[in-house]
Amino acid sequence: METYPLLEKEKLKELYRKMLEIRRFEDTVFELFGKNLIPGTIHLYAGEEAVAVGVCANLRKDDYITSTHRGHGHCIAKGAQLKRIMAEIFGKKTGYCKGKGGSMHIADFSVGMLGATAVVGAGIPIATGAGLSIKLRGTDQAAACFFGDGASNQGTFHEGINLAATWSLPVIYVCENNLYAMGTSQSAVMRIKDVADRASSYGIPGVTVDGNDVLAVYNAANEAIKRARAGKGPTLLECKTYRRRGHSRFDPATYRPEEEAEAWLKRDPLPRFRTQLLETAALTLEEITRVEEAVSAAVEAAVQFAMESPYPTPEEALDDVYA
Amino acid sequence: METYPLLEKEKLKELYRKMLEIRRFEDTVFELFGKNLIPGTIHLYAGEEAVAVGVCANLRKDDYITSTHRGHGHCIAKGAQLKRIMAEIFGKKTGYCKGKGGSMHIADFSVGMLGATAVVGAGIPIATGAGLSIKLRGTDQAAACFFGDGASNQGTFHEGINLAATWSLPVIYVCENNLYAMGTSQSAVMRIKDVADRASSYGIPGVTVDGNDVLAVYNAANEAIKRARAGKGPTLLECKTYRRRGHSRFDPATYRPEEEAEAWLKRDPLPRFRTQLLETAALTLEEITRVEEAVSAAVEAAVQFAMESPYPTPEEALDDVYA
Amino acid sequence: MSTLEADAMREITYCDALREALREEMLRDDRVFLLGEDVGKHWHGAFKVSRGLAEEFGEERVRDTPISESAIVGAAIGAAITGMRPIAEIMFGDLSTLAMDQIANQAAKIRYMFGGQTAVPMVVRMPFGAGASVAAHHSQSLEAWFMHVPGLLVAVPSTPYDAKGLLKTAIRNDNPVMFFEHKLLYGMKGSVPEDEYLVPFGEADVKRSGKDVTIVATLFMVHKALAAAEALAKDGVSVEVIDPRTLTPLDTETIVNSVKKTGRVVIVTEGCRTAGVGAEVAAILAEEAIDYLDAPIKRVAEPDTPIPFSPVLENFVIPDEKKIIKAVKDVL
Amino acid sequence: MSTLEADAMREITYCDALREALREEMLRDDRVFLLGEDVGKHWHGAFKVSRGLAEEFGEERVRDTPISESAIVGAAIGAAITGMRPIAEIMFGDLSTLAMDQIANQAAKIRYMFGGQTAVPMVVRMPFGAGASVAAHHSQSLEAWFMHVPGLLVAVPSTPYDAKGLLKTAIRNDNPVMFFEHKLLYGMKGSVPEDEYLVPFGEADVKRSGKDVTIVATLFMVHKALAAAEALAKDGVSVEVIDPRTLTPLDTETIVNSVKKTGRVVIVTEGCRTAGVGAEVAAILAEEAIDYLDAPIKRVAEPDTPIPFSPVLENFVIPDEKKIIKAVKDVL
Ligand SMILES: Cc1ncc(C[n+]2csc(CCOP(=O)(O)OP(=O)(O)O)c2C)c(N)n1
Ligand SMILES: Cc1ncc(C[n+]2csc(CCOP(=O)(O)OP(=O)(O)O)c2C)c(N)n1
Ligand SMILES: [Mg+2]
Ligand SMILES: [Mg+2]
Repeated sequence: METYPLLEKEKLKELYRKMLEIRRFEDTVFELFGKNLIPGTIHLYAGEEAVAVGVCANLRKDDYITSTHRGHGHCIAKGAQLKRIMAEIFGKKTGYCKGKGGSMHIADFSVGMLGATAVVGAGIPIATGAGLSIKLRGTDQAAACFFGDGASNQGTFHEGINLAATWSLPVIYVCENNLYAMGTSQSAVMRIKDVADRASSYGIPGVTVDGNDVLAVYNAANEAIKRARAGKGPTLLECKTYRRRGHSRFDPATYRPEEEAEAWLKRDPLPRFRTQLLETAALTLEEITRVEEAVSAAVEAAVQFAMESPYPTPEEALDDVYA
Repeated sequence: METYPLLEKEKLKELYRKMLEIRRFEDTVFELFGKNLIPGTIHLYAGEEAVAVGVCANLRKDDYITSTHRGHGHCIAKGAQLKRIMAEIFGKKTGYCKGKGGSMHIADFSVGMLGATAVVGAGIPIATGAGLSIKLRGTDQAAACFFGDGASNQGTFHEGINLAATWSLPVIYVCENNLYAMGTSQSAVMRIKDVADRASSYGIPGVTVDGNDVLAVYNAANEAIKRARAGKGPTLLECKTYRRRGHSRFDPATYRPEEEAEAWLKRDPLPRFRTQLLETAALTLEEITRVEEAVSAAVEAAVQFAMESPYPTPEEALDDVYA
Repeated sequence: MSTLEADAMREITYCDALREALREEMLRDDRVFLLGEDVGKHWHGAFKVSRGLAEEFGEERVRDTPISESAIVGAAIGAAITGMRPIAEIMFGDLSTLAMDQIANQAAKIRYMFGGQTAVPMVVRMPFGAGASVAAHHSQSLEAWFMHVPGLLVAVPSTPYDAKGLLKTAIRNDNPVMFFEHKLLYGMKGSVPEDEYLVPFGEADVKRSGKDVTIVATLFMVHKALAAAEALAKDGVSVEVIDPRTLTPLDTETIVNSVKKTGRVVIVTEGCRTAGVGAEVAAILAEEAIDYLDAPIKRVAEPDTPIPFSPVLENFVIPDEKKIIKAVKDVL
Repeated sequence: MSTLEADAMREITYCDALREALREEMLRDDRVFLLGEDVGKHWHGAFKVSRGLAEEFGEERVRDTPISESAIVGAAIGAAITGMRPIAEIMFGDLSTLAMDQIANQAAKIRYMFGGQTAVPMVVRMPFGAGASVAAHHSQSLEAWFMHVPGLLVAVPSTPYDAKGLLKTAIRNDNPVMFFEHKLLYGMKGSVPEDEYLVPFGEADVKRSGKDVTIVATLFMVHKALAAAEALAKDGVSVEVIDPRTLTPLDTETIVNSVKKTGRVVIVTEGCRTAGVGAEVAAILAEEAIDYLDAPIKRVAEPDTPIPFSPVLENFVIPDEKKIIKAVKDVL
C-alpha cells in the first residue's frame, strides 16, 4: 500500500460515504430498471466510484465539473441530492431537469455540476470554456472534466485540451479508462497503453493512476488542481478502472475476457477502501456501519421521493427552449 | 551538409526541375493575380517546394496524395500538368475541374492526386480512407497526406491519424510546418515545438526534418513510405518550412518578425539545392540552365493555354452534382 | 410492388431486412465493406443490424472503429474515391453533427468540385427518431438538413420491404447516400420476398389509396398515418397515404398528382416543424399545385423543442394518430 | 426605424457597423469577449471586423484560437454557462459544419435538457454567402439548418443599420444566437445613427412598400430584390420588399399580412433551393394565407448544386435581379 498525505478522519469518512452512496444508488437504479420503473437506458457508474469521489473531494462547491452518459456518480460526488437525481432518472417533475434530461443529462448548477452530455467527448471543450471563464473572471476556481477512454479518440478531446493547454486554463481532464467503449476494448482502437501519454501532444502533464484506489486518485487530482488554481494550466489525469456491469441496460459484457473481469472485479474500490480504513484504524467498524446505514436510508428515501413525485404535465415539454 | 543515399543524376535533376516548376508557377500566379486575371483568392506554395517534391519523388503514379488550400505545389509534384492546373486557377473549362474547383480545389485523379480541400484538416481522414482502401485491396500502394501546422490542431488530425495507426494503414502524414496559420504563429496555439511529437499519441513514429532541404525530406519520406508499403503503418513527418509570401492574396505577412523572416528566406530551398547540385558536381551548370529554360517555357505555355482556353458555359454549373 | 400488397411473403423484421441487404451486397461485391463503432462481433451495432456479418465476412470487411465520427465518414470517403464501396454506420443519427463537414462539405461536394473526375459511392446508415425515451441527444430526426445538401441522396424506408430494397439500391448507387433508419422500426415485421429485388430511388409508394385527403408521411409516421387513415375510414373519410421513400430524389410527381386529385394535404414527419421536411413538401405544392388546393396545407411535426426524456413529455411532442386525425379533419 | 428612412445619418460600412456593435457592448459589459481564429491583432478577422479591438481591449478579451472550430464553440458554451457572454467567430460559415455538434446538440439544447437551470448567452458570428469566387467550401448559405434547430436564434442583417442593431441585441440576448453576415455586404455603406439603438429580434423590416407583389428576401438578396423592385416600378409593378432580419424568431405576421394585401409572393434567398429558408416561408404561407394567394408561390434561390468557382458558373447559380424580375412577372 502506498502512502498518502494524511487525510482527516472526516474527509476519509466522506470519501467512503460518497463512494457508497454511488454504489448503492447505482445498484438500486439497476434493480428498478429491471422492474421497468425507469424509462430509456442507463449507464451505471458502479465500479468507478473512486474516480469521481477522489477527484471531487478536492473541489469546492463553486468549482465546476462536466459529465457524461455515465454521470450519476459525478453528480453524487459533486454534491447533488440523491433524491433529485433519482427523480430525474424516473422522468419526474421534481428531478433536476424537470424530467427533460433523464439519466444521460443530469445537471445541478447550484453545486457547479454543469451537466452531462450524451455525445461522447462533447463535454471536453465545454469544460475548457468553464476554465476560460474562471480565468477571465480572475477567480481561483477550477474545473474537472470527466470522460472515457473511448472519448479520448474524439476530435473534441484533441481540440479541447489543446486549447486549455494553450491558454493555461485551470481544468483537469479526467479520463476514466474502464478499458472499454461499449464492446470495444481500448487496444482495438488505439496503439498506446496509457491515454495519459497523449498529454505530451499538448505540452501538459499526463498522469496515470489506479482508478480503483480512491486515495491514489485523490492525491493525483489534488496535485493537478493545485497546479490549475496556481495558473499553471491543465493536467490530463487517467484513472484506470472497470465497470462492474455491462455498458448499459442488459449488456452482459461477454466481450470482456473472464480472467480480466475477475481480476478487476476483485479490485473493487469499495471493499478495498473499507479494508484500508479498518486496517489503518482510520475509522472503526462502528463508524463504518453507521455510514452504511445512513447511505442505505438516503438511497431508499431517494427512491421513495422519486416514486411519489408527480410527472411533469405534457405541456411542459414546450417550456425551457429559450431563456 | 548531411550525407544522403546517393540518388541517380536523373532523379536529382527531376527534383530540381519540379521544385523550379512550382516556384516559377507560383511566381507567375502571383503576378497574374495582381493583374486581376485570376478570380477569388490564392495561397502560394513558394518557399515550401522541397516538401511536396521531396515526398512525391518517392511516390508512384498509382500512389495517392491529398492536398490543401495551398495545393498547387502538391499537384505539380505529383505529376499533374501545369497547363491544366493553371487553367483551373483561371476558372477555365480546360482546367482539371472544368472551372468548378479553382485554386483551392484542384484534383487529378489520373495521377493519384485525390484533390485539395479548403477545409483545413479535412483531407486527413480522407487520406486515411485511401490507405484503408489500399489495405483492403491488398496492393502495395501508399498515400501521402499534406496539411499545415494549423491543421494539426483540428479534431480530424487526431481522429484521422489515430484511425490509420490503429489499422496500420500505409499513409504518411506530412505536416508542412511553415510556423504560421494565417497570422497566428504556432507558438500561440500549441505548447509544443515539434508537431511530430504528437505521433506518440498514436503509437507511431514522428519525424521532424528541415523542410527546406529537399534531400532531407526525400530521405525521411523514403523511410516512411517503405514502412507504409511494408505494412508497418503510418508515420507523422513534420517538415519545417516557411512561406515566401503572405498567407493569401495581398497579405504582407507583417506579423512575422523581420529577423525570423530574413533568416528563413535565406534558407530558400531552391538556390540551396542548386548550389548543392553544383558543389557536389551532381549536375553541371549547363544541365541546370537547360532545366531552367525548359521550366520557364513550360510555365509560359501553361499561362498561354489557360489564357486561350474558353470559360465553361454557364449551364455547366448544373452538371457533375450526381454520378 | 408495394409492401402492403406483399401479403403472401414471409415476414421478417426491418432489422433483419437491412441485414439481408448488407449481406447480399457484400456477397455480390467484394468492394462493399462496413465500418463503424461496435458494428463488429462484440456488439453487432447498437441495434444489432450487423449481427453475424463480422463472423461471416471477417473483421477486415466489418470494421470496429474508435469513437471518431469524422474519421469514420472521412475514411469512407477516401475508400470510396479509390475503388471501394464503404457503408459507414453512425451509431445515432444525432451524432452526424460530428461528421457534418465530412458529409456535407466533402462527400457531397467532391464530385462537383473536381469537375466530375470521381464519384463517392458510399452509404452512411444512421438510426434516427424519437420514442425510445433517450432524450435530446439520441432522438432527433435531421432529414431536412441532408435534403438541403446537393450531392447527397436521402433514403427513408418505413417498412422492412422498403428497407431492404432501398439499402441494396443505395449500396449500388455511385453517390453518397444518407440512409435513415427509424429506431422504433427495427423490430417491426413486414413481408419481404425471398427473391432479390431493388426499390428504386425517387419513386414514392402509395401506401394506401384514397380520394378525400392526401397524407405525405415518412418513416415511423407512415404507420401512424395508416392507423389514422383506418380510423378516418370509419368516419367515411378516404385518405391516401404517400410515402416518398427517398427525400432526395423526391417523387414530386406522385405527391402533386395525389393532391391534384384530393385537393387537401397533411404532411406528417418527425423532426421539428420549422424548416423541416414538411416545409419543402408544402413549398413544392404551393408552387405546383396551388390551384388544386381546396384547403390550407397542414404540417404535423414535432414542435420546435428538443426531444424531452420523460415519456409524458416525449409523447406530447411526437406526432400521433390523434394529431393526424385532427389535422385531416381541419382540412376537410 | 428602417434603414432606408435613415438618410440624414452618417454612412458607414456594414463591417464598421458590426465593429461598433462589438466595441460598444464590450465597453458596456465586461463579460463580453471575442474568440476565434485570427480575430486578434495580427489579422483582425478574415474580414477585418475586429480591427482595433485587440488593441483596445487586450488579448485576454480578444482571443486568437487554434484552428479548432468545435473547441471554439464549445469553449464559448462553457464560458456562457458560467457567467460570461462570449462572441465566437467562425471564419467562414461553411466551417460551422465542424462545430455542428457543439452548436446544435450542446448550445441549443443545454437549457432545455437541464430543465431551464441555465442559459447559454453567446453569439456565433459567421460570414456566409456566394459571389466572391471562393468556391464550394467558402460560399454556402446554411441558414435553413439553424432554423431547424430549436434553442437557437438566427439573425440575418442586410444593412449596416440592421447589422449593428441586431448584433447588439444578439449580444444582450440570453440565448445562443447564430449571427449571419454576408461576405459581399461588409464593404456596403449605409446610414447608421451615432446614438445607441437596438434592432429587436422578430420584427421584419419592410424595406420597400408596394401593393402588387410581396418579395421576402434576406441578406445580400434584399439589395437585389430592391433593385428588381425599382426596375419593376418602371413597368408599373408595385413591389413590397420584406426583410425578416431574424429567421428565428420569424415575423410571420408581417409576411402574412403583406401577402394578404398583395396576393402574390416571391421568396428570394441564397442557399440551395431544396429545404432552404424559402421552403419554410412558403409553407407558412400555404398554411396561413392560402386563401389570399392569387398565384403560385415562387422561390428564387440557388439551384441544388455546390457553389462553383469560375465566375461564369457562379454568376449563373446566384439569384440576380433578372431572375427576380422574371419570377415576379411569372406570378403577376
Ligand atoms: C460521439 C458519440 N459517438 C457514439 C456514441 C454512442 N456511445 C455511447 S457511450 C459509448 C462508449 C463510450 O465509451 P467511453 O468514452 O470509454 O465511456 P464509458 O462508456 O466506457 O464510460 C458510445 C460509443 C455517443 N453517445 N456519442
Ligand atoms: C477548418 C477551417 N478553419 C479555418 C479556415 C480558414 N483558413 C484557411 S487557411 C488557414 C490557415 C491554415 O494554416 P495551416 O494549416 O498552418 O496551413 P498554411 O496556410 O500555413 O499552409 C485558415 C485558418 C479553413 N479554411 N478551414
Ligand atoms: Mg470506457
Ligand atoms: Mg501553416
